[in-house]
Amino acid sequence: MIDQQTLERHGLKPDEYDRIVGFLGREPNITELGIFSVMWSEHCSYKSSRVHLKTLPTDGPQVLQGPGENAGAIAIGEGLAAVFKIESHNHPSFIEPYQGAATGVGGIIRDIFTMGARPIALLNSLRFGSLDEPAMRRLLEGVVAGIAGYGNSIGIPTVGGEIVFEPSYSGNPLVNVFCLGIAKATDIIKGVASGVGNGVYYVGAKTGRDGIHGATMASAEFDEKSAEKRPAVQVGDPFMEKLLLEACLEVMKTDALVGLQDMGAAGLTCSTTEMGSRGGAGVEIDVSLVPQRESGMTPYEIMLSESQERMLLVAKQGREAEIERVFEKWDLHAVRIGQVTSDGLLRVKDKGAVVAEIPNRALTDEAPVYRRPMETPKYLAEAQALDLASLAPASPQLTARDTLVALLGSPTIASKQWAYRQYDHMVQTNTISLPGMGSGVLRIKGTERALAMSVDGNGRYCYLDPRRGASLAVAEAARNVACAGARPLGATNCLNFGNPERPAIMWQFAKAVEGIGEACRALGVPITGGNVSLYNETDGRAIYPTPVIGVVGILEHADRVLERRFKVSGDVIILFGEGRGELGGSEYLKLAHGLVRGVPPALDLGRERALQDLLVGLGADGLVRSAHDCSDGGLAVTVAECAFGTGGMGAEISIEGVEVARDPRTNEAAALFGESASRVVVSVQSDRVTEVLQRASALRVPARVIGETGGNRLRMAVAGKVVVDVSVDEAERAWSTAIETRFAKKVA
Amino acid sequence: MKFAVVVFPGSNCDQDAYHAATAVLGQTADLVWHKDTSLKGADVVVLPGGFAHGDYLRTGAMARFSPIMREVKVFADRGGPVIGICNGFQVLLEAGLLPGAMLRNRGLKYRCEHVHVRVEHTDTPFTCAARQGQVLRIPIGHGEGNYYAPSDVLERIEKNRQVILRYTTPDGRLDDGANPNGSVNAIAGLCSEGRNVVGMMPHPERACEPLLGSTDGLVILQSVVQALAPIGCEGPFARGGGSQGPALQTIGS
Amino acid sequence: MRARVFVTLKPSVFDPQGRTIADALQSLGYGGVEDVRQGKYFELELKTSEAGSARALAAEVADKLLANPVIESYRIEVD
Amino acid sequence: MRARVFVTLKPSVFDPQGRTIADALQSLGYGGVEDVRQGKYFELELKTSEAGSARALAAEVADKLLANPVIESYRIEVD
Ligand SMILES: Nc1ncnc2c1ncn2[C@@H]1O[C@H](COP(=O)(O)OP(=O)(O)O)[C@@H](O)[C@H]1O
Ligand SMILES: [Mg+2]
Repeated sequence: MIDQQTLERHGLKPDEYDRIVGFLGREPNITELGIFSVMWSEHCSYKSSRVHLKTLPTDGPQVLQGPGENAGAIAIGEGLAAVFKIESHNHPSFIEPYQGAATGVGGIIRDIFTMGARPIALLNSLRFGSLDEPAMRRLLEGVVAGIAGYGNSIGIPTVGGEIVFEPSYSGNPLVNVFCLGIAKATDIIKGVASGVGNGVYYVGAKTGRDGIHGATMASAEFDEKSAEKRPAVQVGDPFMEKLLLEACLEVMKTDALVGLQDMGAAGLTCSTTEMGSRGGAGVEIDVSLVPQRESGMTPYEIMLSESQERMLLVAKQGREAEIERVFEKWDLHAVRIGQVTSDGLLRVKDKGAVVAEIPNRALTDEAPVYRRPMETPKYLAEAQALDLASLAPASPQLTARDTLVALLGSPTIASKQWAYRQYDHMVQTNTISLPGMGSGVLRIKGTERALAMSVDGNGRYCYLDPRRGASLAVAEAARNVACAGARPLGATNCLNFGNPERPAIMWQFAKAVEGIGEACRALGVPITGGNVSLYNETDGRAIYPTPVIGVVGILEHADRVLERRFKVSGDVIILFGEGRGELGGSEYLKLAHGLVRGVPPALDLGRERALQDLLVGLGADGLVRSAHDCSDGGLAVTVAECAFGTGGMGAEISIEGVEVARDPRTNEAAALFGESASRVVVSVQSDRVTEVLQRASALRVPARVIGETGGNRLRMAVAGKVVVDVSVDEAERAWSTAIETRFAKKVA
Repeated sequence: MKFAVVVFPGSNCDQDAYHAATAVLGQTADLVWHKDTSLKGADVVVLPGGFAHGDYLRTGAMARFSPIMREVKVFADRGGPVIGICNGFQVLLEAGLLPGAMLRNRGLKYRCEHVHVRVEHTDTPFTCAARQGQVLRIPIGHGEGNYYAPSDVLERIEKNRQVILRYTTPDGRLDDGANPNGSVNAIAGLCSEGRNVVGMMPHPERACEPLLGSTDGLVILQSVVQALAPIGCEGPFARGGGSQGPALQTIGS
Repeated sequence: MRARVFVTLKPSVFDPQGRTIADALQSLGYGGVEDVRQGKYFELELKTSEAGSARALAAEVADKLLANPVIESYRIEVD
Repeated sequence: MRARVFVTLKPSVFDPQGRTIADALQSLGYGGVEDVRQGKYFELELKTSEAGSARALAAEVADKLLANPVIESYRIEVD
């Protein structure tokens, strides 16, 4: 008998239990209850998010595989597909930063090679609390080391990402990892089980008791008691995964395979049911045949274990030996643990005796779906109210020059070299734009082409307006890709939010999804997959709503790739787009006034699209020498970043003033540090300026010459008055040493 | 000529070395599985970068037992050119084909970045196309590249002019800040007494094409092509061959 | 005096390194080795010459820095 | 039976890990810790139940694989 307490431990509500009894026509046993609990957990069932996710645009001529498989895929020309996805590993990383981040990397890599693609790039998007907290430094150190430890070992370059520091993530850091692989479009493999009598095989690491209930844990808020769940930490084994990766890719070439799926969250349970349900078939396995690391494991434990580096595959009858031979070569042993059946049931046996029998559909398609109540958050009206006119001036000591240097030295804006130097970003010899230069860009060997990719998100914007903030994230990721000269083709998303059972959180979620959908439609980047991470709360305090968007684009000619750095002294600096002095939610407002307020910058998606088209065209025709978009910290920070890494080449710019406040210095700051969207700074050889301006005007993209590269200082004038004059050296030092300095001061 | 690129379980720069040998240098190459017992008539052997056996226990420690390593040793003993890059260098050290050992980087962190190395001697099959004193800009990517040898061994390898690459500043000066991992005497690359076996931590195969931002690694791989060409390098890498110019000063102890 | 700290993974935690070493030994013909677990070993040189306070200090340091309590446990010896 | 193998860097070899830990302890205020050396610790599960042959096997395995004689030395305990 299942009592109330047992139900609660499994995170199941009484009405959900009644549904279970309805499906089975009887009471479930404990193994069955465990299986239902993980499959109906938020993490696996998307029960709160599904109705909203359905509204996202997922179609396009380039889409080869939309959401629903292990990863999405888009056509990138010459018969090739880019297979990519992003996933979160937030909770495990908080509990054990190194292993949590490492196994997060391992998990997303498996999702990609499961599809038959060779993974060629990783990105990561990280959020922590303030770096002044020792606990956050330890967390950052552990997470970065874990990502490095896994990715470096397996030989997939980490070519980009973002790291943001914000008190809202202090009790709940975010670790989102993106992976991209390449396959022949015709070779994409799916996670299906079909063909009655075909063998179901298990391969990879042995099953232990690790991570049992990982999936339900990711679906519950943190509290004091979560410490008790700690032994549930999974340890990553990148060497095993490297063997699996090579062996699986080799097995796929044999054509003896029906389907393949990795065992991620909810392990064997999720992989057997999902494969069966995709193939419209049943799967029968005997847990006593599953390779086990520990003795005395129960069927319950075996079915729910989340041991890493394991795969499930279905072999064509009569071709099993070919598959086994490949795995043997790599010292892996594929073990037959069951077969495909026609009855649509998940049947679990233990030494022949049936211990669980559940209709697949009850676990997948028929899992609960909730249209949870929503309501506008109470904080919103006040947070959005920003009266710049009566904003008290910032401390008089803080000149525009010092503000710029301070912004450059704030950890969110500062160089992330401290982190990416720990990542092998060059293995596979495809990386043609290194981390720190903008998007990650990789050439595709055997073609002239290259892929550009970027992950972006701004939780503060989304807190102030989830809909617009989410649109801005899509726009920024696509713009970063376009700044490399690549045409954005597709997107993936990782939605990090609080507890969806709270109407205000659900509202944030729904609005953000609307914003993503709208921007993806307008910019022509369909969503091909993603991941939802809810319950990101500690003691009832939720993180900022944080959708993170990954965008992938294609460059026809790899050697035309653009990056952020100025190239030649005397080049003309052109600004595309218009600065309107928007300070809502900006880094400046936070740094100089300690405020997280206002509404995020306005976004005209038509203009954004035109800007991106312009950039792709200019890049293809070699008309600009560098490109960098304006984001955190606004135009002044962008121009400074263009000067960094050039060996000290400076710039002189002059921009118009804006009238947003009464205080003249706030107006100056708004012009320099306002974060108006859809802006890009390019440098252009002087005899190409006219052509560039004409092209911009043809696409109705505002464009104006704002200055020139050269010298060794950054000089910036607003409305004719020079308000920033600082040596590139000094500015660059603040930017490049900010994170290291915070570690140097550290006490462990 | 033909390259053999050995693939250990966990190697991850094998394809990169293969690509450099074939697509960039225009030579032929074979990927040779570590359980194989033949080098298939190769003229030069590459032990590539990566994490053989996960680098669990110690970098390169388990790979030396692979069946192919017997062949590599025989090949090396006969004077055949062998290069170990990064993890391959670590394997050569563990296998005793080169002297010394690797420690964790000082600072303990993995480091991936471009560094500068100075070519110290050109009488090896992997440096003969370079100029002595030439500074190359090549990427590294390792967590254990902190080269160590006991002082007597160090003295011997310096005297024998076995140190062929040192970390320097871009203009070729020795400087502690230019040493990314704490290697003794700033050693980045080493050859055997017979000069035909070479190990280096930087990855020349990552610096072979303009798209990748540097082509300075090409000279390492071109050297071996020249060395094995009918005419050979100028001043062939004959065993114990006399040096051109004085041995560069050693630093530290 | 000297304290020695042995840090090992908790028994329930998977040890991929130990597993890989054990496999390597198997294939080298050491069938007599059934399993290997790898841990860390620290020697601390301490100022104190009193065993009790040496042990207490070592334990504090192990808690704080040497062992990761989430997955590891430790043992101390002093002499 | 079980054999324990302790592998440590030879005294003449610089230990970057130990050094880093020692520095961290200093800055955490643990002045009582003068020096730290980090080594590796292996637990071997052996088939034999005879101490002498267990020790001999462990030594062979340590010589062959667990320790690198250029930089490391080892010590064995059986029980
Ligand atoms: N965690 C990380 N891993 C790798 N690269 C990173 C990471 N964080 C930031 N970077 C790199 O640093 C650069 C600046 O990042 P970011 O400030 O987010 O740029 P942008 O404003 O263009 O999105 C980018 O090239 C990015 O790829
Ligand atoms: Mg960004």
